[in-house]
Amino acid sequence: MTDVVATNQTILVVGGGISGMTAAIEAAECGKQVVLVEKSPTLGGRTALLYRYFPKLCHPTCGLEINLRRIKSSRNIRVLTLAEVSAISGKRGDYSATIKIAPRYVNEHCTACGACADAVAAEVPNPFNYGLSKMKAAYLPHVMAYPQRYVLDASLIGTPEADKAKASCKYGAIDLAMQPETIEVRAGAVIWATGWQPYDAAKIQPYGYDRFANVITSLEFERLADPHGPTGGKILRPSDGKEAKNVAFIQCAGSRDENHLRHCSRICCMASLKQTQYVKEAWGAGAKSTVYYIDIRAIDRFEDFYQKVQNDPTVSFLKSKVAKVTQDKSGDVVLHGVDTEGYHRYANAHDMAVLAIGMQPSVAGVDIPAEIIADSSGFIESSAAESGFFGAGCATNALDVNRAVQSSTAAALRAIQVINQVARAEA
Amino acid sequence: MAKREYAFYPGCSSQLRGSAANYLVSVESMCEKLDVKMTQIPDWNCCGASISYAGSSELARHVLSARNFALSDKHLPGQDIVATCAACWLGGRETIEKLDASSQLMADTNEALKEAGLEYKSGTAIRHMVEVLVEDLGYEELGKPVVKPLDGVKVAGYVGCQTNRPFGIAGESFENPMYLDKLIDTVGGESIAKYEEKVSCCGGSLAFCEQEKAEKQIKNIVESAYDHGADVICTPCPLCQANVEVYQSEINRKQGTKLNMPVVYYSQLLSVAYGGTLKEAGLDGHIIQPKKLQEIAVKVVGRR
Amino acid sequence: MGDLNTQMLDKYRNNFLHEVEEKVDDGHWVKMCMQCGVCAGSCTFGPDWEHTPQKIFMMIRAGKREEVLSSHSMWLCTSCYNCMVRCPRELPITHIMHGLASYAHRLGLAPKNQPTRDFSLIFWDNCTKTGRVNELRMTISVYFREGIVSGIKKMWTLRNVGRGLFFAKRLNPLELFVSHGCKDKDGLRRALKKADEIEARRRGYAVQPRGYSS
Amino acid sequence: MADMKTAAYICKGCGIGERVDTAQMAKIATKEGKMHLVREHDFLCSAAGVQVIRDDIEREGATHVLIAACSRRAKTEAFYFPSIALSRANIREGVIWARPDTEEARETTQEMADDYLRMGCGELKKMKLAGGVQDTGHAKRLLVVGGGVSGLTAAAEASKTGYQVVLVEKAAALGGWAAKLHRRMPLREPYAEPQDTGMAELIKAVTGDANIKVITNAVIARTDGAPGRFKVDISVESGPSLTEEVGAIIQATGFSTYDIAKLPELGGGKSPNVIDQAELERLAKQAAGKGQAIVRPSDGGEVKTVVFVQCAGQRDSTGKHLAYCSGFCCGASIKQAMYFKDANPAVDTVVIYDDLRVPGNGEDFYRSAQNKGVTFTKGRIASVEAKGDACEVKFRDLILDEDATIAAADLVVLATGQVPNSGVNIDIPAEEAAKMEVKPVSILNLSYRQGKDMPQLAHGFTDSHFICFPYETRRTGIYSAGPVRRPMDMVQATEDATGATLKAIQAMENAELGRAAHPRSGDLSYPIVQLDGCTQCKRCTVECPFGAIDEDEKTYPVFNESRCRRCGTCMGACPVRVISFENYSCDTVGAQIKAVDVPDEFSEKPRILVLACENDAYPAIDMAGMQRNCYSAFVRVIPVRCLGSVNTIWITDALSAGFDGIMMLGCKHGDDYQCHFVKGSELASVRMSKIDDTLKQLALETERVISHDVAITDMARVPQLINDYAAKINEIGMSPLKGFA
Repeated sequence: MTDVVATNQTILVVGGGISGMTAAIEAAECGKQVVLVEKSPTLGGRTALLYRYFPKLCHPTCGLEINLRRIKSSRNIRVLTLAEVSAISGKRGDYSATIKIAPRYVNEHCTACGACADAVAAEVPNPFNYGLSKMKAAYLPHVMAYPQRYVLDASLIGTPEADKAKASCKYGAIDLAMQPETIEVRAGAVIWATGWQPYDAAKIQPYGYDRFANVITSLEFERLADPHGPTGGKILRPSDGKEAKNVAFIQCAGSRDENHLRHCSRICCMASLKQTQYVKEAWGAGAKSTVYYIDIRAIDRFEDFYQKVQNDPTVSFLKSKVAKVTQDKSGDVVLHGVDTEGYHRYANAHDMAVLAIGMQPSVAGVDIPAEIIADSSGFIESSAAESGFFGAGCATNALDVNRAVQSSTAAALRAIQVINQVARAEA
Repeated sequence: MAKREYAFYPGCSSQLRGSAANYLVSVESMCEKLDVKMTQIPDWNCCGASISYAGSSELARHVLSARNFALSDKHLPGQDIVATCAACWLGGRETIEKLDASSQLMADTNEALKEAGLEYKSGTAIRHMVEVLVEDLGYEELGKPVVKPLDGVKVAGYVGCQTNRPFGIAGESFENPMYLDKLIDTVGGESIAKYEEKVSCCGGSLAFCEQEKAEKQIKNIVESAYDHGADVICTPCPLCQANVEVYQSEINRKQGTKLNMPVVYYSQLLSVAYGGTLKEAGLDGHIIQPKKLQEIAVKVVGRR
Repeated sequence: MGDLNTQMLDKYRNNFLHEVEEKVDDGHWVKMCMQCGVCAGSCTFGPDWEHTPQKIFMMIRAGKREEVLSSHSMWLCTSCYNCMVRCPRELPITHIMHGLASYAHRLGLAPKNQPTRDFSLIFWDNCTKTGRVNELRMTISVYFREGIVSGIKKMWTLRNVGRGLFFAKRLNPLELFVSHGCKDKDGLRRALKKADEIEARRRGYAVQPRGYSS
Repeated sequence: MADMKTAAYICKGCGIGERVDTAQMAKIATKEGKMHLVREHDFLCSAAGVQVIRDDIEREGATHVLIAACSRRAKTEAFYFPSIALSRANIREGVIWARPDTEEARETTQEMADDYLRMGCGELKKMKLAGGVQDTGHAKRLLVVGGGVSGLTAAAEASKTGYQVVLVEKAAALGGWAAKLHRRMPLREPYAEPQDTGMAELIKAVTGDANIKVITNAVIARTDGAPGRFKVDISVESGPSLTEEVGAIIQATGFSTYDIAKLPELGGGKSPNVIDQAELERLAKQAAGKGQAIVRPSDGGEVKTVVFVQCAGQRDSTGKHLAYCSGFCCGASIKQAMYFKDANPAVDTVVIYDDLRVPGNGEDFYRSAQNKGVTFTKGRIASVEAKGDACEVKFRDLILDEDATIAAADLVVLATGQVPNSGVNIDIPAEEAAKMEVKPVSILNLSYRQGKDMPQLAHGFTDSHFICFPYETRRTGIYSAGPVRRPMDMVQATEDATGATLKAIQAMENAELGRAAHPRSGDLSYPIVQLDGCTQCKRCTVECPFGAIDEDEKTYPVFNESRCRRCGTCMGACPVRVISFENYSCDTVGAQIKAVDVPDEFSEKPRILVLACENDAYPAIDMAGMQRNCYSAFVRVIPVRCLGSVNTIWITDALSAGFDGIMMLGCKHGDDYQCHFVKGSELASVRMSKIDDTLKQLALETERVISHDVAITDMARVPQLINDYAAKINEIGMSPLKGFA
């Protein structure tokens, strides 16, 4: 049984991505008790699956290392993974959350020695590579995973493979009988840092994501560029493994579109500008990136980066919302449209097209507590007055990492205000 | 008493000896086999099509459709209207949408209709024949009457524009609708999954006035079908059928090509598969003969 | 108009935009365009356009009245609706194009002998005469719109098509004399006449003489 | 201090027992390491294993514990013993996982394990338990500089959290620019209409708050001290100046508008009818007050056509104007165009833009404006010229691809950008600053040795350089919020100020407990200086990236612990090695270097010392092990807090101890630096550039000491670098200094 000591002076943070981790850490370093709930087996969220950040082109795992160290060294944070808030009741200053914890089939004895992975042959699609590769069914999500503890994929349970895994563990860490558990956690305030999910690219029919292998999303492209991705960091196109040197970036894939997402997802322009530099990093002068855009939204100091990329001879820009994508016999994708600056019709062939896919809140379609007011896109706009619920990060708006962290830090303060009120009242 | 009844709006091209006369014939034999009763709307009029905009006005076009609706309400109350022509169906859908959205337009339309002693109350549903087939009956039921599966007939399902955009068949995508392929497979034919020109435009009514431009489109549509080894192109739209079939000879004449790709209606495929004769399936109504289908049509199958 | 100064002054003033909003079917949508160009790239006859839809919308905002209304572009719309279903701002572009064309014709600014315009008029005239289309007569009048000689030429070149259709029982020479049609064609024509009056009343322009309004 | 009792624990789990002879290691710990207690355990991180250690601490009085098991990055929760000094010898990731499991590798692998044990013992004996700084300040009041929306928000939020605030505003009235707005952009669904700024309420809330002391017409004359004990002199216009004791500071000094007189080509300063957005807000407010429409400034005539020029003097690559985008201006012009459309739809409003930048729900605001008839033109402005009371706007229409003219605009609104009020740029040398035509006035007047104001990052903004840590400034306990740190609109400023308030509160709480702030959050160690040995060379005071060290009148360093981030740069800088931390010092590292058993020159077993930054390089090496990316058995890795903390004595020690090569692995420096202590790796590279002379004096090849930029993702590259270097060393041969030590 997972024991969590929590009171009405505890802050519950839902979501263990960079926003949730930030909110939890900042609150904890102000001396508050925090319970951090993450539905996947590891903290880190989407940023852990990015190769580099714009505009510095530094690595997200660099900040993740620091944040994990802060979490490890803090005695105020209790982390629950594979856990989801299934119900929540009460009021500001006194909530009770029902948390469902899925079985990991690996207990705290795990030393992350990896013997179980060696023992197991079965493989499953790797969600941390968006299914672009397979991984052992006994796995450590990724090399920076925290908790640093293996997971047995549920599909193993009841198979001889599971027994092999169990047999391989000297430390009695594998518990095949582990059951889903439900726990109640008290909290004075709740921070919803449930993050975002990519818009379903297949719904953008003219771009043929569901028909052409060489049309991929910007998130998948991050994995292609990442040394820990499915191609070991080589930018190879999916259909035939050909080196993708001529890459098209299609902006507003789902965003700014009444047929899909009404809002602008803010990060996509910068993400594509950044990704043009991956192509350059991979192929040098032989690289060719073309950005098809409506407006390049490189806001504030990001403009510096935009100007840098504009001066990069391997990158060209075309003001045009691509009308449709086809695939020719060679497997190249052909983009059809019109450059609206002047009037220039094009049918451009590229090795691969990357959809700068729009951002929608993870809670889209999910029931969120009535206390939370969401906008038409499903982002948490605000909470009812006198609520102890606070949105943080991309759950509240389409934000870049920097702004998501600001938002989470602010959310942490709002939560602390509730806790301090409770404390004063009880003092 | 038929299993299903509809008010039928054939549209001008389907009239006797009209350019889509064989469409009507095949639809009738198909419906008979499916036990679907279609009653023509008495004294129906032209829908105005998409092309009449220069001479007409938006309101006038709504009046045309609304008159048909009113007549249908009056004589065939409670029955959905079924159109076989894409443009008729589309025009009708647009009128319903616009009038429901604007009480002003609705009032104006009725003010005009009054001159013909008619009134349109909203609530009419106009469906394309294909909707009736795939939604009301469903592929499984459509498969049942098949007595002559179209074995070895490779069919390019050419959806074209107006049954597909802007409304389309429920659950289908604009870029890659599958219903024609499913229909083809249902009757034992071989559909072509990756037919690139599936939803391109044949030029529509501009084939009359911008023939060369339309022929460019038609050439692609036909050649792509050849590329995929199609025996025949199949379409749900009379104008698509006429354009793509008729202008091949013109293209050949001008460009020395040897295009000779038959173009038929989905209803003809079903009709043949259901055991319809050449005549019943309207297979005698082609300039480019759909030989493979004709062979199947004349083939005698033993009683089962 | 014509006076250069007023024209200059009207540039990027919204006069023409307002005119379009009032007088053109779905004209009030023009202002919503965000110039992404997806319509331009989606158009069937796009390569033959001098101005793409998105560009026409920009020209309207820029007050280029003559250029827009005398443009051939709108007349190249095949009503394929590609632009409309892809437009991220859900503009009914097909309808706007038809509306602009219709308005241009109404003002007599449409290009002379614009083939689509002529065909459109013939079609409307044809189908409203009896209430149903007479395909043969319509075809003939289309071919002969530029005079007897060119008409005969065209007929001659298309003779095989005609013969084919005839043998396929999809063309009826008798249609030259007897048409399909509605029994109550007069009622229909009265209704259409009325529609024209209402339209004129609403949009504030003169009812123009039509076949059926005599 | 109480006498030291050392204990070493050697774990046999995770294959350590199979791969190396732990019994031999235990012997070494006792014999060479002189550990009082030595234990082997099969599964040390298990509850039972941890209990053994706990018992020894409680019953045997162990004060210093060495755990020879997995990496210091693993099992940190299990091995948590706050009451003792702890050292971790990395036998798992650092030895057995980094080495092939083969017979021929066995010997060298064992030597590796033995050395790490020796090093651990050596370090442990030099360590002290970090106790935390005593008697640092306890002030829990927050100083907010600036009374605009950012400052007011910070003050209000701090008070809501239960902290007292001193708010200093230069002007006579609170509210800043935000209070001068007629309306603000919408905050809520449907994001369609301009809405009330809400500033009146905010100002009322702040002025009416007993926790908040508001001082207007006032500036900061001097800021002294450190988090928890800042002493701030505030001089008040026409009034006695006063001094306040505060624990942390938020600088929310906002922005100034870009002077449109610098934009004559756009009609700036040429015509009263060419104005900036701020001026339009004033006109709108004034007009609304009178219940009238906005009139033409030149003659009070009716406004029929308004042209909004986006990016005026912004996004400028020529260096003449602002290089950046201020982000808020597109939305602001949309809002302002609505002022006209809402009053009179007949007014023509044209927005000329290059890229329209309204992210998020701003898209709905854009739609709403279009729906109201605001027209948008993608174009590039050529000129704005006054022709009588009208303005002629010439531009390139980028869509129609032609030059175009708006003949008679009644009003032209230039969307100029935000220029941060960030005070003095301390990175500009005094003599250069003296040459500047406008001398910037300091805002904080810090008494810090390193300058009066916050360091600026780019374009005068005092932003953080870190993407993951936007609040981490280089002045602990001082946070900037709002447009002074990055161009932003009201929504963001509010959010930003709220976040900054948390950081300020956190800084005060940390200061009280003597704890470090990010990135070594919670670290209780702090630099201790032996002044008697100090030569007053000032290197530590100059080099400290966080301006933590001042100088007294004799130029001795004065440490302000709660300003310190514990990077150790001062320690690395000190030529006489008088600066150290309890648990991290020249000795703790030196002892490790000396503990390594260096084989003689004939052994063909070189020794390579790797000094690896604990933030990126060490994790990279660690994860290389986790992925079984093997590397040379000749390296001995020592994690350092930052390359900035590397003292050259370690290099000379290592060389004289007979090491054949030294690798320094740290974070990237330069424009896109990734050093968590900002300057550490840069300073290190400067120091190392001087090491060559030392090498020459010792008659050694310069290749004996090298350094590399390493990113945390380099888990494949680092082993490669190591192996390449090992090969290199093999080439140039063993160190001639072997055996002299």
